[in-house]
Amino acid sequence: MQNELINEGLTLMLAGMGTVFVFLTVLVIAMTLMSRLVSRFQPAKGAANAGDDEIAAIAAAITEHRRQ
Amino acid sequence: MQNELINEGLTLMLAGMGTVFVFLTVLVIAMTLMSRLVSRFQPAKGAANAGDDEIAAIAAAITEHRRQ
Amino acid sequence: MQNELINEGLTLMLAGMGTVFVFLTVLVIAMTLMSRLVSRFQPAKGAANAGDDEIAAIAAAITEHRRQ
Amino acid sequence: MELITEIWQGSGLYQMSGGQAVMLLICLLLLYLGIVKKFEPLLLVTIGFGGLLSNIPGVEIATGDGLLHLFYVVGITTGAFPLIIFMGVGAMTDFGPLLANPRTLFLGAAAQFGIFATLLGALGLTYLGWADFSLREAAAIGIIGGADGPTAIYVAGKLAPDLLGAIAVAAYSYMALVPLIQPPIMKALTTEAERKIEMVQLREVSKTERVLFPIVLLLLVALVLPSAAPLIGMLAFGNLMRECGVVDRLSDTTQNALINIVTIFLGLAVGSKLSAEQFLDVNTLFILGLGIVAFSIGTASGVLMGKLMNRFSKQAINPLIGAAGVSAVPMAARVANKVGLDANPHNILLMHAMGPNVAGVIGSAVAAGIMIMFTS
Amino acid sequence: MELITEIWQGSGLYQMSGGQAVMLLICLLLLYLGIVKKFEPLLLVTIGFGGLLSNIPGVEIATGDGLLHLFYVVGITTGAFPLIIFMGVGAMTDFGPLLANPRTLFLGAAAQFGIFATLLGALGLTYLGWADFSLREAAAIGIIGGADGPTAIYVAGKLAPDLLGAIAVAAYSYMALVPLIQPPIMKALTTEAERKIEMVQLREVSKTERVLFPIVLLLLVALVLPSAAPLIGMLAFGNLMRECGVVDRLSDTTQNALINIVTIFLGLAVGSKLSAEQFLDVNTLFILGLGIVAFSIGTASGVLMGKLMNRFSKQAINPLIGAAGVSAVPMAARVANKVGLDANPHNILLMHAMGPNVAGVIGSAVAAGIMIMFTS
Amino acid sequence: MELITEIWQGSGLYQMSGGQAVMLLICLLLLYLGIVKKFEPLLLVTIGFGGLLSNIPGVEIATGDGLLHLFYVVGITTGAFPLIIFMGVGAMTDFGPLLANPRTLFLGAAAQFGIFATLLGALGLTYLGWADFSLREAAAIGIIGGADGPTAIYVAGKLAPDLLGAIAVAAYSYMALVPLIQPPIMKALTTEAERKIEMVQLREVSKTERVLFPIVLLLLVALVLPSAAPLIGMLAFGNLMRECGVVDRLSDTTQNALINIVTIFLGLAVGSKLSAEQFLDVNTLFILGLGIVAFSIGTASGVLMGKLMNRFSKQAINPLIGAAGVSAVPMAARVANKVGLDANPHNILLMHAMGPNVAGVIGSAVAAGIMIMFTS
Ligand code: NA
Ligand code: NA
Ligand code: NA
Repeated sequence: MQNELINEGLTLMLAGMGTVFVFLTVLVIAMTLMSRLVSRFQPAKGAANAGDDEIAAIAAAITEHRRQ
Repeated sequence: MQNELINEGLTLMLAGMGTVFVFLTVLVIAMTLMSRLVSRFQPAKGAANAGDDEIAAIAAAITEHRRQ
Repeated sequence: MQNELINEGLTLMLAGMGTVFVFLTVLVIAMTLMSRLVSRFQPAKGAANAGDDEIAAIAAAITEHRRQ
Repeated sequence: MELITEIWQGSGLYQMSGGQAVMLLICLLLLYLGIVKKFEPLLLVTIGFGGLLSNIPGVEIATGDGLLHLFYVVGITTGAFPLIIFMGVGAMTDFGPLLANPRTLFLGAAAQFGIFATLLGALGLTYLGWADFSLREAAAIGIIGGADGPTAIYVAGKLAPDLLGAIAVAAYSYMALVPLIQPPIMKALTTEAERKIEMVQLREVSKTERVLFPIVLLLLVALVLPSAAPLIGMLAFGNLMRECGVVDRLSDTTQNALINIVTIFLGLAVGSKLSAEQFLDVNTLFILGLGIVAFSIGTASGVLMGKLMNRFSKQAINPLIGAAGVSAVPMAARVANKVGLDANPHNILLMHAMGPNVAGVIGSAVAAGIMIMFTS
Repeated sequence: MELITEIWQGSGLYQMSGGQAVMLLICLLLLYLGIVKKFEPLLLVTIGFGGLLSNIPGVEIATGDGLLHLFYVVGITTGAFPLIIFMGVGAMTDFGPLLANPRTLFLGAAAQFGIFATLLGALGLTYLGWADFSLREAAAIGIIGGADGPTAIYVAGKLAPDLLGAIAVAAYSYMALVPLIQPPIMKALTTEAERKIEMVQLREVSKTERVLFPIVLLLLVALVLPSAAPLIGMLAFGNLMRECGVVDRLSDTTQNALINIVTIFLGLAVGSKLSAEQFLDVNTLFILGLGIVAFSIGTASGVLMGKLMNRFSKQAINPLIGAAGVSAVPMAARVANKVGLDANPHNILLMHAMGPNVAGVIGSAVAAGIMIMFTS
Repeated sequence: MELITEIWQGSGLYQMSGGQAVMLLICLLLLYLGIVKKFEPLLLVTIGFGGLLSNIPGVEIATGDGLLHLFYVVGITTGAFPLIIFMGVGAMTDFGPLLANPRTLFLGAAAQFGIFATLLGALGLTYLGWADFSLREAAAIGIIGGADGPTAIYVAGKLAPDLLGAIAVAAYSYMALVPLIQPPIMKALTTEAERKIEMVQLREVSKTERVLFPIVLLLLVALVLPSAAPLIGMLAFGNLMRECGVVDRLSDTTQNALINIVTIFLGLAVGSKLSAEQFLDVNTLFILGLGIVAFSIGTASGVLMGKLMNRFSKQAINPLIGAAGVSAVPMAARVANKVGLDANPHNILLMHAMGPNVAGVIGSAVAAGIMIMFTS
């Protein structure tokens, strides 16, 4: 019976690591495909608007204070 | 039986629109009375202090930051 | 029976005020001991950094706004 | 080998039914509408994602001991979530324009005709044998015409839990579609001259009136229509916290952390009713159809009431603001403003339209109360 | 015709009992005291509005499946709401003045005499046959003298749920009335010379002491009086989060969003106990009467203890700060400061009074623990 | 006299068992680690204080009708608290580095070997007759190697509630010890040259990719491994709220008020499992021992996978970032960065290590799903 427990553990380990790798491999493929599709349909917009975001955030914060 | 359902629906519609109008009419009357009473006992204080409110809100926000 | 109720009340009052005083006396002793131990092992650091705290709080608030 | 079979049989790909696949697509559509089209995103994103979670095969999320089912039981069957949201709406609503011009309440009353006409329509479908809606279900469908999300969810939770998913999706989708649905109806029912009518500026409203209003509102509900008291009561409570000026910290939390937290859980809980069995039903199509009828009739009756009041009133009333009586705060008021601007670039109707707009919230809560009283 | 009859019979005007009408007036009075007089508005506004909702005839709000009854069951019968509020109080309380001068704990202890004297008073009324309070009910009434809202609600929820409404209303009303109730008693029991006593400035308290204090407090409770552990434990936990410096985000949320949300729900839940049947009872009058006795005796015993300590202490103690021992944080400390300033314009007692003031919170939590232990 | 005896017998000093005294010391140690050593303070302070409360003799706090037991039943047995925390983690996590370099997911996969090796270790102890862990218990112990608190609590709550206290304490303690546990292993398995490898800067990731990622992640889980859907689903939902840009108010509340409130209640609820009977057991020692083995094996397999990928990849990969695959966000990524800087002062690995770091969160949620599926 104890041996059976170890066997179950080994099975779970194999199945577990297997599924983790299969799942993450599929995820890598899906992410890569997604990135290619996105970059095809939407040429590089860049993330250069970080500065704007920050200004918008501060403006929003001030508005928030005024509103309260 | 189906006819009865339609009848119930018509009844509900009449009663419903009736009650909505009665209720809101009473509310209009109550609000008008209330406004008159208020303006009698409390001559126009105006809402000109919007600017003050804003300043107070900003001050409160700053205080809040200091307190944290 | 009513008399018994009053007796219970008197008992509870004695026990209650007694326990409140015992507990708070023990707490006074514990706090005094604690303060002495702390001041022995940790010579006066003072609380002069209140100003710093305030500046840090304002800085944190600004960061918070930028982050949002 | 046996192991691989077991994993394969545990996978979603193996267990997924056609209905679940369709529902996943529908939920992705809701997310698209919320995120890209910005249709009522607070609710469509949460409902849509809740719907995705609910249609994952082979795992208890929207049923049994699952988290979304827990949210549903705790928050929707008790009515707690929509009522707390309504409290938040009260805390965020400025009833000033309504207080400045109480007559606009009649516009909010008229627009509720959409609710009852749709109720009748749902019963008509049953009469024709096309659908099989009970009176309770018809009432819950009609409330879509109230253009008020929490009211619709509250009523559906009480009267027709099985239709909750479809009703909530219809209510929020059409609220988002107000800028498309309303303008043609408004233009068809008004003349160019009517749309150009300018209205006199609203009087200022004192703080005392603002504080007394929610209390007067609640007392009238208590005297006239107790069955509307939970909804109107929580709305009035939120508004009292907002206006009374002595519990600002409670009002702030109600408008921010509390309503946000409850919105997340409410959206997920509503999403738990988007299971394939419940949603993929011909009734859903009827509900979607009846919902747009409800919005249209509500808009029309609001505008017609505006025309009527303009005729008999001393002060001119632009009938466009009647369309705002359906609620859909503040979207419908903005639509009225925009259509007015198109006709007359100097015509700022926004504040005038806010009166019927918030009146519509009260009006549909009253209608909800009547329906719950009648069908219980 | 039949229809109109039905609507009329469903209306509040038709169904309302005299008791409900009286309760609506009483709740309006609570709102007036909260909003216009600014008496403990966070609780009187929420309790008052909850009371209004609870006295609307013909609809389940404070009973059965109603929302306020739900809040009551979830939050008060379990003790969760008052305990979470107590955690928030801990997170908002600065125990520094107490740490700087631990002897002021005795002032907080003496002021608890009001609790036990009132307990005896309630039993005396039963003995005289005027009232019919059990020991548990008398204990719950006595705790009003603790001048601490969440403690009173916690104890009443455990020992006398039927009296909860009256006890909570009495506790918060009298806490608000502290500036009226206390000064005459304080002046009657002290000489002009005593009121002029200036006290030496408090020493600075190190961060280490502040962090250790809640832990020491909890451990002592664990060793001496476990039945006070829920209340004192949550207070200490909130204070540890405040002072430890490594969980500021939890402390901030506890002091803001969390305590505000729970305050709203607690207030509404307490309001659900303001139904006519439970509140319009001669017992309520006795409770209101006993409550003011409790406050007065607590104030007096605090001041007398201050006089005693001043006589035997090396460092001068102004007996006025003894009155702050009833708790009612921070109102009672401000009152002590104000009465001191009236006698001597250079006499700033505020920080000295904060010591007994927070000691009073601990003292009444300890008293609550004893009462729960004795009567269970 | 009798009275004093009764009070004495009600005191904690009289009732305290040796086990409770030991547990109080252990909980003080947890508080020390959290406050002074700043080890995962958000959880160790709340768990530690909850543990103190739970070991006070003679009062129901962690059992029966006690508040902490209530939190445990409401939040842990239902899985609600860890899932809501996971939603908050999703709302706070930037998956950008992972999207910029998806291959780093393999590092996050490899590091999960620690989980399964530990599972086998726990079963080995049973085989040797030293311990008596069932398969479910062994699985719950293994998940400590996931270095992810909410996942460990979620799994333990489902599979081994009796071991929850020890597992949570082990998980958070070792997460805090990552800077001590990992560097020796990382240095032993890599050459100086490998540690000096610089990596090319990550590409920018568009908003569209960020929005699509949580949806793609959820759909893959739905198709491949439904049993991981609750955990991954809530993580994805939080991240979608963060990235979609239209529900910022929900995202802000999730990242602040909501996650803070739930953290407090979760910590107290976990603390309620630190009772002497459950915690003072030889199993706790085994769990602590197995936990550190789990962390070490996870670190080692992440690094070895990094070496392997570096050999076969076109672009150079510094194997140190593999150690970040255990999760312990963001501590493990910082450790990888620091060890890299020690070898090469111009080597900024932080953003590169964030990819495997967040991949580790997904990886252990997937492993959790498999374990729950297999053992249910
Ligand atoms: Na409406
Ligand atoms: Na007190
Ligand atoms: Na992990």
